[in-house]
Amino acid sequence: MRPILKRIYLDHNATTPLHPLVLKAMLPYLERDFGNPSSLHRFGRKVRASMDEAREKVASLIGAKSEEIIFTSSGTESNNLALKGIVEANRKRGNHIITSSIEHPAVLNVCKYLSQHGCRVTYLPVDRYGLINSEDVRKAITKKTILVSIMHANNEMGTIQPLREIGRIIKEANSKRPNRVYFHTDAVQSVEKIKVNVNKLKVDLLSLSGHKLYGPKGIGALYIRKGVRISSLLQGGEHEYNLRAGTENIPGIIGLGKACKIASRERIKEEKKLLKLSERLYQGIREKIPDIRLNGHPKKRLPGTLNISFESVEGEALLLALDLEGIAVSIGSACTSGSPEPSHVLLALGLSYEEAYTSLRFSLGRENTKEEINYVIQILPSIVKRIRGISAIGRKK
Amino acid sequence: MRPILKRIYLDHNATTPLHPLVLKAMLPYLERDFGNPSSLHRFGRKVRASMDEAREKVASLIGAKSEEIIFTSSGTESNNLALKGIVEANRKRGNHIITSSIEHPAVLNVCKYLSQHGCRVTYLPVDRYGLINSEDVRKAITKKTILVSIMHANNEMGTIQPLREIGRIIKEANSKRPNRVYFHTDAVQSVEKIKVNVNKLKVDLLSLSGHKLYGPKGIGALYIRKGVRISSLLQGGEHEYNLRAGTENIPGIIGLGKACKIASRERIKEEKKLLKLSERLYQGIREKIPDIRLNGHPKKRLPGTLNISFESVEGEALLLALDLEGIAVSIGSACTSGSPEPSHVLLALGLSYEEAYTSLRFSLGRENTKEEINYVIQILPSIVKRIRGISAIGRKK
Amino acid sequence: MVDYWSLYSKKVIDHFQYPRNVGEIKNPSGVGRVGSPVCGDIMELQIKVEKKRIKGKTEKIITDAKFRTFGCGAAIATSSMITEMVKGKKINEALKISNKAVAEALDGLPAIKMHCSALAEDALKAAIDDYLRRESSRTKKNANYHEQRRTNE
Amino acid sequence: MVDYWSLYSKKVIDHFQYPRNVGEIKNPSGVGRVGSPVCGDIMELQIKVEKKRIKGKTEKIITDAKFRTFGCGAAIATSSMITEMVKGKKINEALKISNKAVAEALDGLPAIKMHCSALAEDALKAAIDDYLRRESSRTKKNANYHEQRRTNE
Ligand SMILES: Cc1ncc(COP(=O)(O)O)c(C=O)c1O
Ligand SMILES: Cc1ncc(COP(=O)(O)O)c(C=O)c1O
Repeated sequence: MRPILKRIYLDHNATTPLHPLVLKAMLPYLERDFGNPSSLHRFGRKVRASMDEAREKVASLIGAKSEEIIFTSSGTESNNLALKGIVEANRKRGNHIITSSIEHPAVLNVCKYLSQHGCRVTYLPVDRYGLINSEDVRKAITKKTILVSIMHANNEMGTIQPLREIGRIIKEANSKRPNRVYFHTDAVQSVEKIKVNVNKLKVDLLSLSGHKLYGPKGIGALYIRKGVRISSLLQGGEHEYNLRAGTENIPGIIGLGKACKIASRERIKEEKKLLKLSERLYQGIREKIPDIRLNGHPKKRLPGTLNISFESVEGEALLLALDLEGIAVSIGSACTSGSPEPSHVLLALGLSYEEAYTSLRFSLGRENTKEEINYVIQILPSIVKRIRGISAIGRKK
Repeated sequence: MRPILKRIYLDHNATTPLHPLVLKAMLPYLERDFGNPSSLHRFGRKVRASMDEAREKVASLIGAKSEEIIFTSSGTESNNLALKGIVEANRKRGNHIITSSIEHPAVLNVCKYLSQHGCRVTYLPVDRYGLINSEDVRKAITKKTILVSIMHANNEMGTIQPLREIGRIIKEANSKRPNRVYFHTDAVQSVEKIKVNVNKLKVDLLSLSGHKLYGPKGIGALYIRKGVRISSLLQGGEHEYNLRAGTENIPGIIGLGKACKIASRERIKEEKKLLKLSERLYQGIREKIPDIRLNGHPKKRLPGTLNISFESVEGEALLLALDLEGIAVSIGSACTSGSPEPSHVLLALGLSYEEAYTSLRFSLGRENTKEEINYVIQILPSIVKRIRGISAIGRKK
Repeated sequence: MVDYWSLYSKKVIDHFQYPRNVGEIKNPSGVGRVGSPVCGDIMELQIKVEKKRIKGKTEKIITDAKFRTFGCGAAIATSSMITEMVKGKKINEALKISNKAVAEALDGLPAIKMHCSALAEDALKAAIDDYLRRESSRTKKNANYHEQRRTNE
Repeated sequence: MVDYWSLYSKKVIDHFQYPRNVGEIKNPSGVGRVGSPVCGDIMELQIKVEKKRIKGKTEKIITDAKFRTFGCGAAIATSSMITEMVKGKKINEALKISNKAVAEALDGLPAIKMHCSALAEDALKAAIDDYLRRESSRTKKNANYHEQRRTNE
């Protein structure tokens, strides 16, 4: 195989590289400051102080208070803790959960688990852009509702949900009922990319994940508004305000803190840049390649996410062809069990199976350049044409 | 305050520093190879291959097969997964768990949780050395028993339990019953320090933790013998053979693999060294300081762990005094809630509250030297004498 | 640098990037179309069969094969490879080509992709089936040929 | 290097390492012993009280104070500090020494250690109580003095 000259990473919604400053911040804690923050001696107290500073940085990015942040091991764990923790602590108040049909598996599969354990779950539909109708939330709330969990931005197509509106509706409902309906959002994809403020969004719980925002893998956080009744998922020592047992992942925590700090400082600039780059990519593709469609909302979308269906081009084949040119992208479908499954998100938008299988996700990030995008625009048309030439579906050749 | 000249870390049971080679192995995955192992492109496949190698190394250290290893975020999570996962998957077979009274909170508090959720838990007592009588296990097994969970080595005093014998008893019981009783061990403290082989110990599940064996914080593993019925704790994507959802902590996994590899190679040598050093420390203390007692078993003990009660000397005061000399040790009690609590382990051995409060744990590790131990022996007597001189209890002055 | 596409052999990549025998045959002797949009893989394989006399016997030889595939890289590569493998083969030899044989000819496939090679085998079988059915209806001058063909598709 | 013992102030460390007024007083005027082995902290505080005429009034002045403490560093430091603070004080002034005042005199204590300073305040109160009780029994020549003292301990 010929050597790859370029390596262009356009899969930032899957995971991001560590920001160099994040790694730099972590290194001392991988080298010298290895203490256990529960230890009473210097080795321990030193890292406890740093951990508290990191917590402050995470809180600050999303407009929360330091003591409202719980460190977990991933976005997945944050979602599990949010949903199961609320259900466990509020069993006596109700058992009904409202969510959407386009959530990440880390919410959907928890809901499935909970529905096998005494909960009733309502899955709200989305329109063809992937948007939830906030009136549907109002209608779905019953006396037994304890939780609404709606993701902030979708990982596959980037559509941003009207959380403020939904938050307002929940607040209104809460003013007329004895027990609060809690509002959780999976913000794993939105934090760092767009403005996320727990008070503006009126959410009670918010999940985020380190490796999606140029922080480390193996660390996540859950924001829990003061006063929310929630139970712990992992029992053991008295870590994290008794809400999450286990010796703290100090380098991870420090890294997440630093990543949040950088995001606080640079988000607006980065957002603009990403918007411009992905617009360039989209226009380039549109001009040069016929029979494509953009999935998701044309405007209410993450700045760097482009989900595009290339008619009659199977996504995984296109992914491979691009990868052989050094370009990393993603498909919505996952082939983990031997036979590929189409994206539940794209099907929820009303796409046919065929359309769903022809979709590709480009997700741009900090280190992408105009030159890289130009390169992709340059080589993509011929690749698409070649695969279309092989395809068993689509226009007659 | 005068500057500290020496820094002697004798708290390896709390956490260990990263082995320099472990950090070296991790660095590429913190820098260049940041892909998500679920991604189909090069960035992803490359790390997936490394992850599989790391899994192999962990398995190899404990005599398991690669596909029997599940990565978690900590020893605590491994214990939670083992206990709750077995209970969830075997509800129809029974609801009885047998454990000991000296387990780590990451087992005890899970048992407490489970006993509030339909399980019956038997807590076996220990003798004055901290040993479980394996015959007690035989007697405790009922028709409804689904799990026996006994720690391998105790974190506070180092006593090593007769797991082989217990394993044999469980095997015997299993030969006469339709449903297997599973055998789990919390080996967080024993892996790397003494020989741990899942087949010799006859265990079905085994927990270990990265940061206790010179690997990273934020990573743990659970060994699950092939054929064991167990449910997942975190729902979401199809990671870790569908048993633990969440994007994998790749640098952590690589680090754990490397740490296990080093342990496989160097354990026997290190074990000897630690035994010698801790024996030196113990003899030095015994010769120079009156009215002390060694807690735990005199022989069946981890090579580097020494738990000693210094009559009429409050442990935390002694800890502070040593810390001011640059020496880091630990006390069994934890003062998290404002008023200190004595160690449940030492009380289980039959120590009085007063004796429990006077105990100190020295836990030695790889980088400790003879010179460091000599230094400790040299300064400890005068410190103990000084604090005894202040004490409100003990012999009249 | 280690080649992390080793999960796909060089041959797979080669047949993916430069697939052989893409397209249609004019007046094919048999056509097999398998898979569906729901499962995400569709293969259409066309064969030309000619009768030739070999060592005094009349043999049915596959003289040409073409394909079109909507599917992943492995699906495209196995399609390409199987069209190469059948060319020149007698019908009864071609029927013996297993998906394992196709995978081996490609220097192996990742376990997760083995179903793709099964699809290629299915497509070939379907094409040969189609040919045999056409043959039998032609020889019988059977009136309901079209009927039959449709139900077999 | 940053001093990560900043959680304990320099004064706390100083009073822990060089505690003032350790020990017993010969014929103390009052003794207070608080805490228990179960809760892990025990403090014993002894005071000497002398009556002095100040500005024409007879005042009860604490002229000496000593302590023994079984407890953590903060417990030892607060014991030491409170013995320093009471010396030279009138009884009624000493009774006004709050645990907050002791903590402040030590330049603060970590939140988790505030209960230690409460214990020091308790020990002082108990010692003064004991003194006052002795006084009243002495003046009353009360026969059941010993009885009373035991119940107050
Ligand atoms: C929207 C969303 N939620 C949750 C997750 C899970 O987060 P993690 O990978 O940290 O477990 C992801 C990414 O995988 C995501 O995109
Ligand atoms: C015996 C034992 N089990 C479990 C744990 C918990 O492991 P972790 O700190 O990785 O959560 C520890 C240490 O804290 C331990 O010593």
